[in-house]
Amino acid sequence: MSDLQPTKWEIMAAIISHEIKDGEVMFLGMSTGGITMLLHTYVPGVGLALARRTHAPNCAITSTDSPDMERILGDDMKVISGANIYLGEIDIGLSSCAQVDKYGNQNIVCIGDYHKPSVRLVGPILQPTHLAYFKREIIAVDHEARNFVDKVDFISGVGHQDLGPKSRESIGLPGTGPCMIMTDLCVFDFPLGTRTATLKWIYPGVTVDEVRENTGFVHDYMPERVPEAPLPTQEEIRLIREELDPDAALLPRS
Amino acid sequence: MSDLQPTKWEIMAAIISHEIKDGEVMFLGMSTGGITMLLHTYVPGVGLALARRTHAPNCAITSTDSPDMERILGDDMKVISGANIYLGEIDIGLSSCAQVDKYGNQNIVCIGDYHKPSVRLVGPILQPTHLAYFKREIIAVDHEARNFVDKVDFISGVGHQDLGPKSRESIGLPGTGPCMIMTDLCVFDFPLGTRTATLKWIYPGVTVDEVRENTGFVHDYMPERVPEAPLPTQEEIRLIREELDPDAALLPRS
Amino acid sequence: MGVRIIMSEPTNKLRSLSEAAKLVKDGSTICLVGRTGRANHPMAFAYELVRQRVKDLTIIAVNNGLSVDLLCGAGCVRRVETSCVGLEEFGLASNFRRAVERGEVEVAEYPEDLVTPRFYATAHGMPFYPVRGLLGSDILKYNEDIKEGISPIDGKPYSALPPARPDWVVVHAPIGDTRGNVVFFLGAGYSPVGELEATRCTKNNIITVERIVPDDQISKYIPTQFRRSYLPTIPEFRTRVIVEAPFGSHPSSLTGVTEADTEFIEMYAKAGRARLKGDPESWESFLDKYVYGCGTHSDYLELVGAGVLAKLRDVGGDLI
Amino acid sequence: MGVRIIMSEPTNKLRSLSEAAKLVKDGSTICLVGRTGRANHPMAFAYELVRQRVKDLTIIAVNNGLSVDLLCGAGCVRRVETSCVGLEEFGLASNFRRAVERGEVEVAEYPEDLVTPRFYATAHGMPFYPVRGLLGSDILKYNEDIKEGISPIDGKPYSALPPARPDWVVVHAPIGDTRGNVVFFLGAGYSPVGELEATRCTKNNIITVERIVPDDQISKYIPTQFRRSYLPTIPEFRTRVIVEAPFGSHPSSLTGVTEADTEFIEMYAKAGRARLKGDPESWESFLDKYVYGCGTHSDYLELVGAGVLAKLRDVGGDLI
Repeated sequence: MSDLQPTKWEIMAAIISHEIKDGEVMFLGMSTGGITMLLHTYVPGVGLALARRTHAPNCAITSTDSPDMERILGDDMKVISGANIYLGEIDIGLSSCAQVDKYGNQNIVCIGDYHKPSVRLVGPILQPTHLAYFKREIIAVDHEARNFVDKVDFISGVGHQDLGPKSRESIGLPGTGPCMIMTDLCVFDFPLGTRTATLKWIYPGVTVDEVRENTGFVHDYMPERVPEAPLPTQEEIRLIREELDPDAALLPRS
Repeated sequence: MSDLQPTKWEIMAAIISHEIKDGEVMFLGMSTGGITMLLHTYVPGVGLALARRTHAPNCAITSTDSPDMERILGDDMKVISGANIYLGEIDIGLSSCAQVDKYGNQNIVCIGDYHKPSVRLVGPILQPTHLAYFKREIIAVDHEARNFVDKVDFISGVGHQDLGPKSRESIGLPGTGPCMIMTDLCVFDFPLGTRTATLKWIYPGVTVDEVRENTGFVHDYMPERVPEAPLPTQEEIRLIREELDPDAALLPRS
Repeated sequence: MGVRIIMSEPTNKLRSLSEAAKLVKDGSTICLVGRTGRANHPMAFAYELVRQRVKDLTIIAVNNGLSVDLLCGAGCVRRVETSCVGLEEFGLASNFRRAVERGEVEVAEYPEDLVTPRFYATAHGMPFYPVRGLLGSDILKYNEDIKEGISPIDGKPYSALPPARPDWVVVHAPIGDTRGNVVFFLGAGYSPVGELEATRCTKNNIITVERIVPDDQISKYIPTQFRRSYLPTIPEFRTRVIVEAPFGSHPSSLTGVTEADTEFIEMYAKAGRARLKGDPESWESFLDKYVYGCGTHSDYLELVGAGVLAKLRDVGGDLI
Repeated sequence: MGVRIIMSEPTNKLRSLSEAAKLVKDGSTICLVGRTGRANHPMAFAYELVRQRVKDLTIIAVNNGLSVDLLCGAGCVRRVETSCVGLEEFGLASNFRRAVERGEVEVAEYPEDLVTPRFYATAHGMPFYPVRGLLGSDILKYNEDIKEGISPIDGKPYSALPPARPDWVVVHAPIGDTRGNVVFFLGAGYSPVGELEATRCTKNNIITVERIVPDDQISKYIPTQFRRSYLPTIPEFRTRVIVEAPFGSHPSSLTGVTEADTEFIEMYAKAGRARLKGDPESWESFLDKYVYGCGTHSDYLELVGAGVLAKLRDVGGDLI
């Protein structure tokens, strides 16, 4: 029996699974269908279900935009009610943005000058609150150069900022901010020392050059060789393909 | 056919009826049974029903403590939901107290020094909010000397105070404060000039001396002769006895 | 002395769409509570505002989409206070985008969870609504209505949101009576929190409903499948006027009654996108055909077509 | 590498009354949500706190009565934050009165409508709850937790209420399961707003229920007459421990389940009044007999008597 090769989506779902600790509560933002639905709903949803089947049987999610996914995952998708955002009861949030900078500040309000924007976007929706109160946030973004900027045009989600001596805590934010940027090429994290986006893992088949070309901000740490992302185990791939998502209704198999 | 003689309760109900303008909304405080129930629930309830049958067909009440009364009065007791205290949607409130002073300040918290009271009472309940937000308040008190004091020991309901040049409005209270003190002997009002309790009407058979003996504060205006309270008309008495409360279940006939 | 005997006569609050829209004067602040993108928008009322060529509106909107976009596209809006204007899977709200990018409409930004608290603050007599979740964000930099303060309790900074003070709140709901009693139906994961919070902060509520039912019989007209649930209501005391506007949320959906008309929205969104790219023709045709060209809401429904509308009714709607 | 396969095992939160009461340490702040005077008080839990001789409690109470009076009378309380402690038609709460008059218990005064907003403030991350309805009253003079401020929005004064931060919230409800899901029944004009608001401000909720029902079958155990209504619930996520305590509100009522035991309350109130007047004997006998003399809640119920208890069950209660 030959080894099962994980798809990109399975790799991402497994990374999310490993990020979730037992008993933690996850919150997903709004999705609007298509690729967004895959990246922001199905991948983390399968990630949560995988965590529940493996190391975190008591993790849960507050709600999703997808009754279909909840039906497919069934008991593997524990949806709880009553978790309170403001009391710090959400452990992990997930959100997207049009711009992210190296401090993990996010923007979904406008591109360009606020008063005369070149593109007016939807508005802050729940992003400020995610980044203020959730214990940590996974930023999920399509990996295009224009999405990665030196300084976002509008801070609608507060990252680690360029706070100098000030920390997020010192300005009164209870959450610890973004813990990773997950793209379709790679994962950045925010090491405690610098709190700036640092390339952590690239997916199989992706090169550092490819990441560099598609990333608009300068990294403090961008070595020639970056570890390849940890791949899901054979058992995790089997769980996804045979038990959680047998019809590939959530994660495409290619 | 000889004239019907109104009872004290009927006189009070009619005074309340005349105080209510068409379309106004009344709010009753909590009653705890017995004479309190009569003074604070049945008398104003019948007053409201009388107003609806005569000059104010669209007045209403927010709720009562008495499902019995609501059943007896039926459609004559229009109970509405959704009136907002803070938006000034309550026109008339009614409340009681253990102490009232000549400015209409009320106390239901304690008798004596706050930190070492001789009598600890129930606490402020909703009184502060009545006196802050209701357009006007009818204070209904048993007429005993100890209830009428020069200065209340704890202001739990703000009257016209001894504000000097300051008005209620200047301290930020939207309601206009107490409009009358109604007792089982007489009615005081608060004329615009002085805003201090002034004997307005006494009930038939009550003397000014009797009021004076039973009132612990000094009135700015306490003449030898005070007008007798306006009595309900024959038709009003008939409405109460024959149509609103035919079994005298609410107002005793003697 | 005789006593006038007058029996109470409940006020008939039923008005035509045109009469109701005339209540909204140029420069008014109105609250339009649609639900993100394309659900539960009071569209018939929004179309009528366009027909009456109302100008300089300030719109307070919860996560919004179609209704704000339409009013921006027709030049009725000066300012929007909101957390979101978008068309979900149909993309950005192009008319809103264009108006903001050209500087014709200004926006006061609020996060999604802090829109309804502005209604709560008004309804609870709060002088302002203090929060801490905005610290560090550019919302504080650009929304000049939000002021910074120091808490007298713990001495640390907070942001004070202004209570919402709309001149009018407009809501579309399934059924109501001429006295202004209104009932909402429920959908999966949906309850009309925004609608209820907004209507509680004023008595100037304009409610459009799919159907006016006989007074005091509203519960008879609740479809069977909803009868076993608690249903949210607006009491008559809070309703200023009520308007019958069947399919009054079209092309957005109405929970429990009508599906969104996705083909129509696609056409709408395409017209807006073309205009944003410099080709105004299809947007102008849209307004001419479906708004200015329709004297009344009935004309609009006729244009959309009975066949199309019938397909949009969902289970609850069949019984309306 | 192998993967541990672990199926999720819901936590069993069922505890004995005694175990649950041990969570409350001397000096804790607890919220007891009874309803004015003699309705819906978590009395079994209050009795158990007395048995365990807990000291120096701060009690946050909405309009309250029996439960606070009992704990004051047994010397468990240092401070009460409330709008009311009284026994309605049974008169003033004599033990509370006595303790306050002797300076043994201090009171932080709040008006009735501003008690639950303190829970709301906590649950919504508000640094304080600003109000204007207290201006001019002596509540501002004597409640030192309420601070005065100037609104950054309109420059006028306001009062800042401190959010409620109870260590534990204790609520009595009709039914629940071992995971901590809880359902309330409804009565005329009653909904458990205080209970729900309080439980939303912490995860340290101790819920006592009349009956523990099988997990995932809670809806089967709702009496027929309540099934057509929306019923308020506490989700398991908010429950720390759940305790089975039948007649756990005795002698107060429980909406939809049990009537108040007015004879018992009369006896209780009389004992308190006698003590206030200098004769402590009947109060001490009451405590000795019904509290210290009962090892468990079952002993207490036996003392009260099955015949008496049976008569107190109302329609909903028959089905429990």
